[in-house]
Amino acid sequence: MKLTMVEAINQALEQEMSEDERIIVMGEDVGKNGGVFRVTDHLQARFGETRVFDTPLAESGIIGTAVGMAIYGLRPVAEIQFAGFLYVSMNQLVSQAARIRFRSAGTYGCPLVVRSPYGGGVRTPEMHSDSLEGAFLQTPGLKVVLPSNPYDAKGLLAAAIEDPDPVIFLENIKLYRSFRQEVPAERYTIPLGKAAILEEGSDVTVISYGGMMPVAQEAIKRVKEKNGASIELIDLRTIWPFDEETIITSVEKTGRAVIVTEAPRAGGISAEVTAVINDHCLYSLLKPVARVTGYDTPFPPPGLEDNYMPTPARVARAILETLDN
Amino acid sequence: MKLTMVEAINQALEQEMSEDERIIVMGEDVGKNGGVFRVTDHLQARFGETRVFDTPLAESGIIGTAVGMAIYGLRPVAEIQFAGFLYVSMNQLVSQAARIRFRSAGTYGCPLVVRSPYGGGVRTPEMHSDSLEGAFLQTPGLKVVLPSNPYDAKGLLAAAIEDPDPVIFLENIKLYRSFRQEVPAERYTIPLGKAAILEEGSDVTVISYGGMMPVAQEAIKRVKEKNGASIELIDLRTIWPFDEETIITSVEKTGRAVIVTEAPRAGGISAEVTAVINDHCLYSLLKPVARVTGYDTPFPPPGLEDNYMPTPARVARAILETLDN
Amino acid sequence: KAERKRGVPLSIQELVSEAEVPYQILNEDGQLIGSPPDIAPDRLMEMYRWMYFIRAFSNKIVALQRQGKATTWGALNGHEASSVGFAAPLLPQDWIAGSYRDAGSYFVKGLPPAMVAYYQRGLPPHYPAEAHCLPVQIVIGTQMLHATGLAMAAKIKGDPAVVVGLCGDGATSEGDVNEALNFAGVFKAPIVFGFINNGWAISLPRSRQTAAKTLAARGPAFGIPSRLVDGNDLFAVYATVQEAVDRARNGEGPTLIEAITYRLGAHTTADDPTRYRSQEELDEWNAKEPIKRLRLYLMSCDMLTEAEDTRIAAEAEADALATVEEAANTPAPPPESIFDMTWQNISPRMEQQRTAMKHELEEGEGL
Amino acid sequence: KAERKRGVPLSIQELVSEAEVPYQILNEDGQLIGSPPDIAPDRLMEMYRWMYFIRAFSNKIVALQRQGKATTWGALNGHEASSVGFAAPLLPQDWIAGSYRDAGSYFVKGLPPAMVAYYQRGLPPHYPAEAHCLPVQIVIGTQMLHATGLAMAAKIKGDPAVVVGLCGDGATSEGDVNEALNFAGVFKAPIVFGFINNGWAISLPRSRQTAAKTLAARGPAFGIPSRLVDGNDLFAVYATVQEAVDRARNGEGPTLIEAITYRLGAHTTADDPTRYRSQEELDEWNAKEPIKRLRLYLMSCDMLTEAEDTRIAAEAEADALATVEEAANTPAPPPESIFDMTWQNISPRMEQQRTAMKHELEEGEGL
Ligand SMILES: Cc1ncc(C[n+]2csc(CCOP(=O)(O)OP(=O)(O)O)c2C)c(N)n1
Ligand SMILES: Cc1ncc(C[n+]2csc(CCOP(=O)(O)OP(=O)(O)O)c2C)c(N)n1
Ligand SMILES: [Mg+2]
Ligand SMILES: [Mg+2]
Repeated sequence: MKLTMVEAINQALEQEMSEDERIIVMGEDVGKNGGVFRVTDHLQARFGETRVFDTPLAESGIIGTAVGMAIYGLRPVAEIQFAGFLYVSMNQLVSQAARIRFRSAGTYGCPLVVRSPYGGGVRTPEMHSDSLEGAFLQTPGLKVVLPSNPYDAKGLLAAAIEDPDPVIFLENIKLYRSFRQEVPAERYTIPLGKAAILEEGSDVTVISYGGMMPVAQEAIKRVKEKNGASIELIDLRTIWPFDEETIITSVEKTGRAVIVTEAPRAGGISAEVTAVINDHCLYSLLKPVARVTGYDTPFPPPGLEDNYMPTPARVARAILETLDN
Repeated sequence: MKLTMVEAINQALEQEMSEDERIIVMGEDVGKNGGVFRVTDHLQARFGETRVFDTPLAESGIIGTAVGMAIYGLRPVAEIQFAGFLYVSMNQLVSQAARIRFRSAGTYGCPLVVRSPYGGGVRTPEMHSDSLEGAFLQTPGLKVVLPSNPYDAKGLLAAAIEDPDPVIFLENIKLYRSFRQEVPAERYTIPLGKAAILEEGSDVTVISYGGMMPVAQEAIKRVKEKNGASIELIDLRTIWPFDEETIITSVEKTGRAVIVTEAPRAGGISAEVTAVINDHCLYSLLKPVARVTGYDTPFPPPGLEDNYMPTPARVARAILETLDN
Repeated sequence: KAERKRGVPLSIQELVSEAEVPYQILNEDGQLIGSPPDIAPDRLMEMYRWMYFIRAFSNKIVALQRQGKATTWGALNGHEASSVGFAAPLLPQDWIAGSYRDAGSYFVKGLPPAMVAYYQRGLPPHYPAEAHCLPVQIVIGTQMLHATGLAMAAKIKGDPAVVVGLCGDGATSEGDVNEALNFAGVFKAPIVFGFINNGWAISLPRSRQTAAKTLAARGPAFGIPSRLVDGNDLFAVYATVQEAVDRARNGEGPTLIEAITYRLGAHTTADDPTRYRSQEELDEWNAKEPIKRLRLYLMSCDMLTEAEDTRIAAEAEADALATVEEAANTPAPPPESIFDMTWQNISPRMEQQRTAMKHELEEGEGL
Repeated sequence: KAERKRGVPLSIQELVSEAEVPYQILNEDGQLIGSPPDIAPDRLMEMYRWMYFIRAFSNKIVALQRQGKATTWGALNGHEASSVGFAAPLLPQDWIAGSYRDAGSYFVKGLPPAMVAYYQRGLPPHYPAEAHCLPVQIVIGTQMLHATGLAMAAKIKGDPAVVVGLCGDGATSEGDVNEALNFAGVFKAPIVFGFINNGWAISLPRSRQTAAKTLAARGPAFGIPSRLVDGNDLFAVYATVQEAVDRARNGEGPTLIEAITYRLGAHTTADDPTRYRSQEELDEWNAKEPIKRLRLYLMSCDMLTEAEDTRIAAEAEADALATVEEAANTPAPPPESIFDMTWQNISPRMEQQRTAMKHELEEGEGL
């Protein structure tokens, strides 16, 4: 059936919950209201208020109690209403969830999934559009997943819930309903930490994830129309730990790479992917790795966001420049 | 006079406070107790309880109220007792302090300095040894300073307090009292965002900051003894915004670079510096930029930390490998 | 038993020890059941006009949002008495830090309403510094610590300024709000905390936000005197806030005031409240709404006629329209202004990025 | 007026409304002033031995730290009655989540003390899962949310388990602790919150931590019944915790207990309390310390002789020594175990890093 990303995630939650009694869904407005984006719609009606419940308005409280529940043996799927508020619970995420296994030398795990919508381009107020994923590269112990389409979203969420360690699952707001895709009715998983090669090519590698995938695809289309270049497109899907092997293999082949992310430039995924290419593929590199990113400023007010976020034209120009000899 | 870093910082605070009435010092145990490392020793006796005061035990409260005070027109210097607890106040740092100017379109600034001890090698418990600075590359609006010696600490802290925007000032615990250095009695500033070239050289550039500087220096000594290489050593001093120009000029000259940090590897300063070298010096690079860093795990318990943190031998081996043709 | 309390401010002991009845001066029917605060007739009429304006303004923004001309908006309907009552007792040197739902308080304090309309266009508003209104921030509850810091700073500097910190019932669950109460108590900061309890935090009713009977009960937990008031009663809110502001200005420290009101609209233009609350509840609160009862009171004491009221309503409409038009005609800043808004002295790298952004703008969206 | 309350548990109304007197059964001189909880004599002697052991163990770690053989340690002296009293009423299925200062409670609950000694060597302890003690975490107050989550989970699963969450007076200022109280209230979680008020948070006295008279006053703010007890009185702590545990197990929800005790030692081995507190205060509290008064009581009712007491003290010493020796003889894990402690399934990159670390270990510190 063709599903939007919201529907695919909802289906994943429903299927996982019906297979595993330990899974509970919690967060602000996830119950009767079904989440502000309706991602948890109908779940409370189906699974009851014990397994799907609204919490008080406190993000540290949500993650902190979810950590306790995960240690106890449940599999909490906690929603933070917008990713911009993850920082309110930063200590619970980074210094707690990410370290339960470490601190207990393996006695306890923390099988927790934190779902949160993120990303710009939909004219939301402050803190509703930010891409925080890059900060979580410097916070060992957390996995970070950003699906770019309904099919992946369903399979990656199932894998995230199954994972014995904490996973931050970031859902791009713009992608929630922007298109439908064929999604199998039955349950399936997509392994965390594995990228997808969406288009094969030999001239340049474009690496992106989440909400920037359609932008990268449109850019590639334009470049191809212009010069017929052969472009490889990698969707990271998991940004920590990311799939170094796929990147390295591709860049060793193409010798050129362009990374696209709407997150700020400094020290995020664009930096680490560039560094990994440096670590492993330097001698194959024909041009500097291009980084098409947000700027080193806070995410702008909605009226100014269009010029902050990478656009197809900006990405296309970077690809062209990278192809240039 | 020869001062330890603790003494130099204490002197900077005292001098700045006596010159500018707007400066206040606040935090846990900073008053009578003079801070757990005695960095604020005697300040309360000298300036009174109105300007130097203990707060309740709440890091978000400390930074959040300091933001209000900074908006009002004071110049708060807030201490977070150990950098590992910065995450408790992450929202106030990243989503508030860093955005006051932005949110008010320039009506208000947030001239706030957050001081905090950090770093491993002194057998502290969990959360007391962590290097978090790299995460603040993905959080636009904050400056991040890490002095590596008493002289720099004094001048950089004065500049940080003078700065119209929020600065996180991280003090390496191991360096607090490990050596003394001649520090001028009078007030001076060292500009934020400028690196120092500590040793000039032409074969390889070693880039580090904070607590890793002595490790880098010892490593360089060993390599020089071994093969007489000419090694340039850069102390970043400010890691955001860092001094790209100095790095680029140096690496264009040497064609080789080694970055040393005790922070986890992924996505931190080691990644961004590597990416900047990629952006600007790719065609000068003779070898991949080497990254000698902490590993992608939480900081270990004290009994296991020695093998986590870069050692002189590990850094020296990386330099040798980078020099190798 | 509850009845006997009406018209008498409750002490905190009573608050905590038994079921609560909010302090009320003007009841739902516009009748005085206590003694009204000392407000000059002109000033009272001005406050009444503000209440009308706040509603008209909010309705206007909702309409604009429906036309795609404004970003998500949380309607102010129902909050008019609380909004005016928390701001009207303040002096120019005083400050307010509130949430999106407190725009009405900001207007009364002196923020040009066009600033809010401009913000709703998705643009960065230049709050005039002298209004002493903290630009609204979105992380629920967090401004309460800023408010406390402002008050601590005023005290440190010896200024006779008082701060009003406002947040909703949902916000009281955030750690920051509790830390703010605690800091204010410890430092005896000159602050008035207003918990604007409108019954809902999006879809969560007050009863599920905390097991405590009242939010005012948070006061004694942090050593702060607290009061419970009917937030739809301008007189009760004004009188209580005035008293708390006086206390703060006299160096007697913080006060917590819970104002019980109701969110008559959707949470925001993105919300559908029929999913989670009943029409009966809404009807009940519509009957208790704040403008009506003040109108009845003003008419009953001959301060207002039907005709005047109609005129005031029309003027509010016209003002609201003029306000959004002013905002619509205020030019947007160039996209590259985001760099200068980040730091006073931007880095060389940001200079380069600004140049690059301008270059991108020139290149445009074609390839 | 205060006197009349001694020996009678206070209701929350009384707590909030007037100056507080903690509930006491066994006074400073070892005399019963209320009726003692129903504890079998053998069990009581066991608890007494635990108190001795806790003190001996803590003193031993302090000594080791001075010899450079242990990392920073926060002494337990003075906390013995609270530590035992909060843990003794628990059943095996129950949980405790506490701070570094609650090691004594963990021992009583079933954590082998050698685990703590091993941790003090700077090594990662393998807490046996069946002890149901959360590994101590260092971010003050944060474990209270984990405790609440454990309790919520027990309730969700329908298990008859109760959780005790412990933190200090300083911790109560953290947002997390207040959020924990609020969640527990809303979800009626089977939890007992213990605020172990030892008068100080490093150098900050309780009076500067919050303006509230008691920490117990936090209870009604979040709809949670609360109690104030003398934390140096094993009977008062035990009886109150037992009652709260029973309530929780019966589905009646959370209870908050503030236990007033005193930190007789330095904050940690890195602290010098003479900088901020007086000898007089210390003397006063030494006179009220918990072991002495239980000893006097046990002797007064012929459950203990001087000779037995001397033997118990010597046994505690010997046990403490054996414990630290056991820990000293437990091998350290290899450095590369940090990778496997991070994730159950480590990434290829971490595999490479593990190999690289082993390589570094082989290469050694020479060049
Ligand atoms: C930290 C944080 N969490 C969640 C949200 C999303 N959110 C926006 S408003 C709101 C409810 C606020 O309720 P309340 O405090 O009662 O204020 P009201 O909207 O009723 O005026 C929520 C959950 C947010 N903005 N910030
Ligand atoms: C979040 C956080 N802030 C600061 C510290 C440093 N610190 C360790 S113990 C302590 C005082 C704790 O006081 P209290 O809660 O009363 O416990 P006690 O030590 O008295 O048992 C502080 C400030 C910390 N560990 N975590
Ligand atoms: Mg509300
Ligand atoms: Mg204490």
